[in-house]
Amino acid sequence: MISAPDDLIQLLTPEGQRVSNADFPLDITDDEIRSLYRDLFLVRRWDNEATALQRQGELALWAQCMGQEAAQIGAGRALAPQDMVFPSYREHGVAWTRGVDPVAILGLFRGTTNGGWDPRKHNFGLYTIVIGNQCLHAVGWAMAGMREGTNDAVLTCFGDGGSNQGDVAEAFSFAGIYNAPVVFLCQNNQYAISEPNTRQMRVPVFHKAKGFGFPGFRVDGNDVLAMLAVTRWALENARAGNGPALIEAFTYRIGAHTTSDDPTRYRDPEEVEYWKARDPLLRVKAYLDSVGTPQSFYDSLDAEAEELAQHIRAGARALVDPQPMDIFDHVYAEPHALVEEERAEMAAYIAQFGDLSARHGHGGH
Amino acid sequence: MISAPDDLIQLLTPEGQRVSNADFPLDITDDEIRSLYRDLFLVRRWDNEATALQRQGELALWAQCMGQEAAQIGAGRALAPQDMVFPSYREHGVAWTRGVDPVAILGLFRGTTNGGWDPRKHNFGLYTIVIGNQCLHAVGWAMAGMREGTNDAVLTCFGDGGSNQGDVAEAFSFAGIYNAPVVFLCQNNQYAISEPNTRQMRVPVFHKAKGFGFPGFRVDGNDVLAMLAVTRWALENARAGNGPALIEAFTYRIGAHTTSDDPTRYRDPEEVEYWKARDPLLRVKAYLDSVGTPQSFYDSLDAEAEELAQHIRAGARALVDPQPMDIFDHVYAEPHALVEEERAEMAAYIAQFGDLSARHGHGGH
Amino acid sequence: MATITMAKAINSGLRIALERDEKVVLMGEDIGKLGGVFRVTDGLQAQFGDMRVIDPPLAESGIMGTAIGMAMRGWRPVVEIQFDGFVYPAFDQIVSQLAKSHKRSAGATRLPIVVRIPYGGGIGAVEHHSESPEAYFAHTAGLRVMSPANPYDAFVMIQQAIACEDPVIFFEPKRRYWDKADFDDTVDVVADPAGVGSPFKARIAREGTDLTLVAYGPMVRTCLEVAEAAAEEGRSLEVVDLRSISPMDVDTLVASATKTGRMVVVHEASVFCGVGAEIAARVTEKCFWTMQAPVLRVGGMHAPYPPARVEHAFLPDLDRVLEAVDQAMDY
Amino acid sequence: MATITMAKAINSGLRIALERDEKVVLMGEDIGKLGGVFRVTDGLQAQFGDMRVIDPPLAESGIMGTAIGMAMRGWRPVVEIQFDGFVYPAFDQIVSQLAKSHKRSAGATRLPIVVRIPYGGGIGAVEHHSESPEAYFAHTAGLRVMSPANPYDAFVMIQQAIACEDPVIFFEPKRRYWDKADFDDTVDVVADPAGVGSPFKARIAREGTDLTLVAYGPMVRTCLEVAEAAAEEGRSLEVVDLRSISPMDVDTLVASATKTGRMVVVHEASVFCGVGAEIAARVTEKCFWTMQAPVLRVGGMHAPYPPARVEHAFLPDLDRVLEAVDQAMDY
Ligand SMILES: Cc1ncc(C[n+]2csc(CCOP(=O)(O)OP(=O)(O)O)c2C)c(N)n1
Ligand SMILES: Cc1ncc(C[n+]2csc(CCOP(=O)(O)OP(=O)(O)O)c2C)c(N)n1
Ligand SMILES: [Mg+2]
Ligand SMILES: [Mg+2]
Repeated sequence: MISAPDDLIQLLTPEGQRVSNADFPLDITDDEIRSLYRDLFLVRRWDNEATALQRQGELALWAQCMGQEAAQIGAGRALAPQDMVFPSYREHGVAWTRGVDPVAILGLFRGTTNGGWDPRKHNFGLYTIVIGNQCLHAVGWAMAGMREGTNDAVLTCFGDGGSNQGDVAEAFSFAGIYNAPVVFLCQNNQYAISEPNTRQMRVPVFHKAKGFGFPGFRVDGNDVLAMLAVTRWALENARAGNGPALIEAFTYRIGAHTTSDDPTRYRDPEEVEYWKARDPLLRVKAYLDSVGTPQSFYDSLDAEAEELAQHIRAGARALVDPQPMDIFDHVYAEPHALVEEERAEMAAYIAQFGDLSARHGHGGH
Repeated sequence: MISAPDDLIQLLTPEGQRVSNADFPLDITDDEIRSLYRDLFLVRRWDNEATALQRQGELALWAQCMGQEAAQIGAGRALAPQDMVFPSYREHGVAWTRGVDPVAILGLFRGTTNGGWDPRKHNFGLYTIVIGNQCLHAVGWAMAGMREGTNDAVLTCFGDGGSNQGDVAEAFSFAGIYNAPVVFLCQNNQYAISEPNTRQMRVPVFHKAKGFGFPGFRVDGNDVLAMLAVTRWALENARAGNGPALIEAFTYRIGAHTTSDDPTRYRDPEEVEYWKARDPLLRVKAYLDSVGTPQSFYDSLDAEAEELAQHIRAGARALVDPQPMDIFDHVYAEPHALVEEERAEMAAYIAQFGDLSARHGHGGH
Repeated sequence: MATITMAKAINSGLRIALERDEKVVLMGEDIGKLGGVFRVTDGLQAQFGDMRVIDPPLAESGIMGTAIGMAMRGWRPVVEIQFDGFVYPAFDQIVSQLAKSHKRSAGATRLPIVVRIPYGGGIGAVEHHSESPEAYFAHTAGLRVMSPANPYDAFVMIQQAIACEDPVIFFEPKRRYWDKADFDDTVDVVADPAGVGSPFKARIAREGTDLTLVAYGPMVRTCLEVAEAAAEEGRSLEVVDLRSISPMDVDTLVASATKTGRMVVVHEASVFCGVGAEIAARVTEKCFWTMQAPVLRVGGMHAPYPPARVEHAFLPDLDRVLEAVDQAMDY
Repeated sequence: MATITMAKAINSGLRIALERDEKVVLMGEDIGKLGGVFRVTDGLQAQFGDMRVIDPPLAESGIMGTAIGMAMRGWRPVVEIQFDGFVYPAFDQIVSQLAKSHKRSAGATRLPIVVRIPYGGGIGAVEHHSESPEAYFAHTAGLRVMSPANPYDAFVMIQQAIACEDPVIFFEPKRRYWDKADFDDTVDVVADPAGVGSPFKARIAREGTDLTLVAYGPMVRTCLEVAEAAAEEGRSLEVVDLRSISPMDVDTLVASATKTGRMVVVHEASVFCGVGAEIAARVTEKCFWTMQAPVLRVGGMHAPYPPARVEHAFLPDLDRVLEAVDQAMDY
């Protein structure tokens, strides 16, 4: 839709003016806002860098998060260290706030791994490609925590399209019934690949929460302050034992669905322009400018971004290709006769030919 | 819970007094109420007869609907002939209103068939055992109707436990988005086998409708008049092109889940007594008595019930066992080489031994 | 006559089916304006409207379940599952309803639904986009399972699948979407079936005398290349393109095995409990005395499909198939 | 030492596992106060409370998905699927997450989940309550699949399955729940594994020299009865109880086939693309020169499981197995 809905929770207008909301007061310094801007800015750079790497053939695919950085950074920065995250596949901003190395995430898109990091090390689950699956894992994780008496909450992300999956509804059910400390974050970027909201929902997603007995909120997903405040409230509420909440972050996917996608086939360039003007970075910059942020801040951020870009470029190219014998590792945690047999066969096969394409000089098609 | 909730739509009190509801006016004669009572009474008799047949070993299983007759007859009688029904496995009352022969339904529970009737002949789908599957078929049926320009609605039934299945949520999604003429009837009989409502929902089922953008109602499911009025409204609303609705019929499963179940393991006899006192038949009888229904009405109903019982008993015993060769019929609509091969093998095998247990006098275990 | 890719061939077949029978509807994520992620439905929503070419909510069980409901009312939905790895949310509706409703209703309810699944690897995709789940469906009575190997067969078989009164799981070898062939893609092969055989018969893709290679879908081309390479070494390999997995054209397999006495089955799916096992078991049973070697199998490992950068080692290729051919010849 | 049914044996095994490891939780519809529809979990919620023995909302994908989440945090959920036909809503979580997470995480995430599925027919049940879907899971890399055939194995194997670091699909032959055996059902076989072998090794249930019958779960008893009947006719049949389907103890199968030269595989599941195909293909490959007859298969037809009143014709029984034995011996 070529206009933002007017029922969104907002703490920073597109023009960069702070507004207050009685339900979600946010006590935050300008330095902290600069730190949020830093995250937004660096993630944007990462995203652009990855897109470029894909164009250069270094990645097989890239799923841009451009336009959704505020939703992701706001939510991610609301997390406590002990909180766990179960992401979908576009949560680069959340990953950033959890300290996951962007290069690790690039491995997935380069095709060197289907994972890339240890979920427990960052309290950030692996990217989940099958839409909706991760929401149930979040609830299970929370159920385990309730049994251990831990004091943490879980954040799980899904999209507007994903809100239709049975798994997501079942996750709502379980979380509601068990009063599990789970915050469901739906980034409504208005598209499920080519399908607009009109094909995916009759009423906004946040209404679903009521049917499962917990609160739902509709937030300006391009407003990092609102996202921070509402997610923080929801996580604290969850940790306090008051159960789940659903946050619909209304935002926009400025880029393509992935680098394989051609959005010109299904959406209006005017619409894209409208939302580019509401870029989540712009309003924070406007605010920061209005409070007199020195140019040196931006300069050093530029330098930092440049460094990050180099790390990403070099890191992506340095990612090590998996080897044929790796196929047999970690299929099972304990030995499995068939895997061992096939492992031995492959080893013998490789030993025989020296490498996999010795006989005919190619592996065929 | 040992008390009925007080937010139920009601048109006839447990004491048999008619009350009015501005949203759901019901213009009905006493003769029509007697006709509803006749349905309730005969379905109860059928249910009891089937339970007895199971005890005698004539049925492998029976799923009683005792206590839920008002919900089912009220909803069923609201249907127009052209409306379609997609039931679960306990909808004997709805089946009755569609003219399905009780004996046909007994076939499923005797084990002579997995179906038993032609859905199109009665506009009543086959019983569906996999919880929730049928709700999507209902929406698809409605989608087809919308494309044909028909003027009918679809009723689909599920339980309180079933309300958690992903398929049910997806059916809500599709129906909402397509504005499909589907009425979702959740018979909340307070148990999913042994699991009470507290294990299946955080808030009453009817709230779910809001999250999908259509109206939801909570009706006294033991009040046949309220069920008739609300379902009629919802079906008419659907036929008028206003989309789906969800009706939660709050009722009680007086009997066991099935004849295999032992409810004494999980529920309080006092609770059962409370709900027996709120038996949906009692209040209609009280009303009919209060308006001076002659004894001859009850006498002829008794006679009719006796006749039905005989039809059921004789019919159940006369149900023909399927034969081994039947296994190969209707697996496919068109010839399938493997099925034909196996059919021929079985025929040869039977021909060889005369019957299936000739060689060792038994088929083993 | 035109030079046509497999993707375009299926597109043409779908268009003809939509034109022939107004009860045909297409359903699938992004098949509308986008034309599907592989553009197989390109232009069809523009031509037939969004009541015939439906891009439904993102929920595979929902898509399958509503397709079943439509079919119950006499419609012929053609469902696109975006990628192989996303068919599992619909598995329950497929196994418990799609496969069994005709039987359950004693023939009263027909579900002539086609489930199109772009499947298999070799395109450098991320996880869940390269799987070969055909064995699950082949084992499920009530379903038909087929997979075309070339553009012409894709064009013909998609039309036949839609016309078939039974549910068909139609596996499209996505790595072959851009293979090309020359033929007339405007023929309604159902209305005018002249010269078009049954989709449930296997095809001898290449004649040979020393050994039979059996494949379907993406591996047929690989096997033809193997046969070519083997010919250079003086070996005559026959290649059978199965086309239909259920029903399986055992007669053609048996005839070929009887002729050559040796057989190697090739598929991308994991070997263990894969379709190759059935072929091996059945052919061995029928040709026990004529086989000169056991039926060997080349396929994926017993491991999840690996990341793209190593998929070449998981997928059967010329060398691995030739190795098996050597082994079989050595008996 | 006590006389114990298989249902009670599993109950005892579960109790011991719950006692041994406080991270073990049971999850399943109606497993609490009711003790499950087969009473396999009888008394366990009373003993361990509803935080350890959970009767969750009616949603199999939800149960499986939350079990995975718990396992990711170090718990060991044992999930009960009420009946075979109701596992399909969970199929997506099983195939895409349960089976693949360990691999995807390069070993960082272990999912030591046991999925208990009462399976198979012969109890006169309505549709969806008598299926044998084991082939779907055996074909899925990342899962282990086992099925005990007698009370003692059920007692031992359920404990071993729970202790295993991998996901295990544990098929319980429901028609054998009331079979009895005498043994001590208080032994923690994981803490004290003396004399208890690996669950992944097959068992020679009866020695013989003329032909090998291979079975698992419910069909082992049937095969033992067949062997008994055959003995009366002067035939010596060996019976192999597979116990584990994935991994499959091919060595034991090969040793037996080498000894007898003849093999018949028996399972309730449809023959086409069933587990028997894998056994036939693999044994034939390894014993090509020693087999005196092709490996024959006896199983369900390629048809949906029929109504109870005719299930006896669908299920392999003495006569059908003996017929196959005759056939194999006639080669
Ligand atoms: C179960 C499943 N079905 C289909 C897909 C293919 N697919 C990948 S992303 C996508 C659209 C997702 O839209 P949305 O949930 O709005 O998330 P977004 O990509 O916009 O962040 C689809 C259909 C998938 N990954 N999983
Ligand atoms: C998918 C699925 N899971 C489990 C079952 C087994 N089962 C049959 S009835 C039932 C409880 C259903 O409860 P509810 O939905 O409240 O309906 P009710 O039986 O009370 O009418 C269960 C778990 C099933 N039939 N289908
Ligand atoms: Mg989206
Ligand atoms: Mg109920």
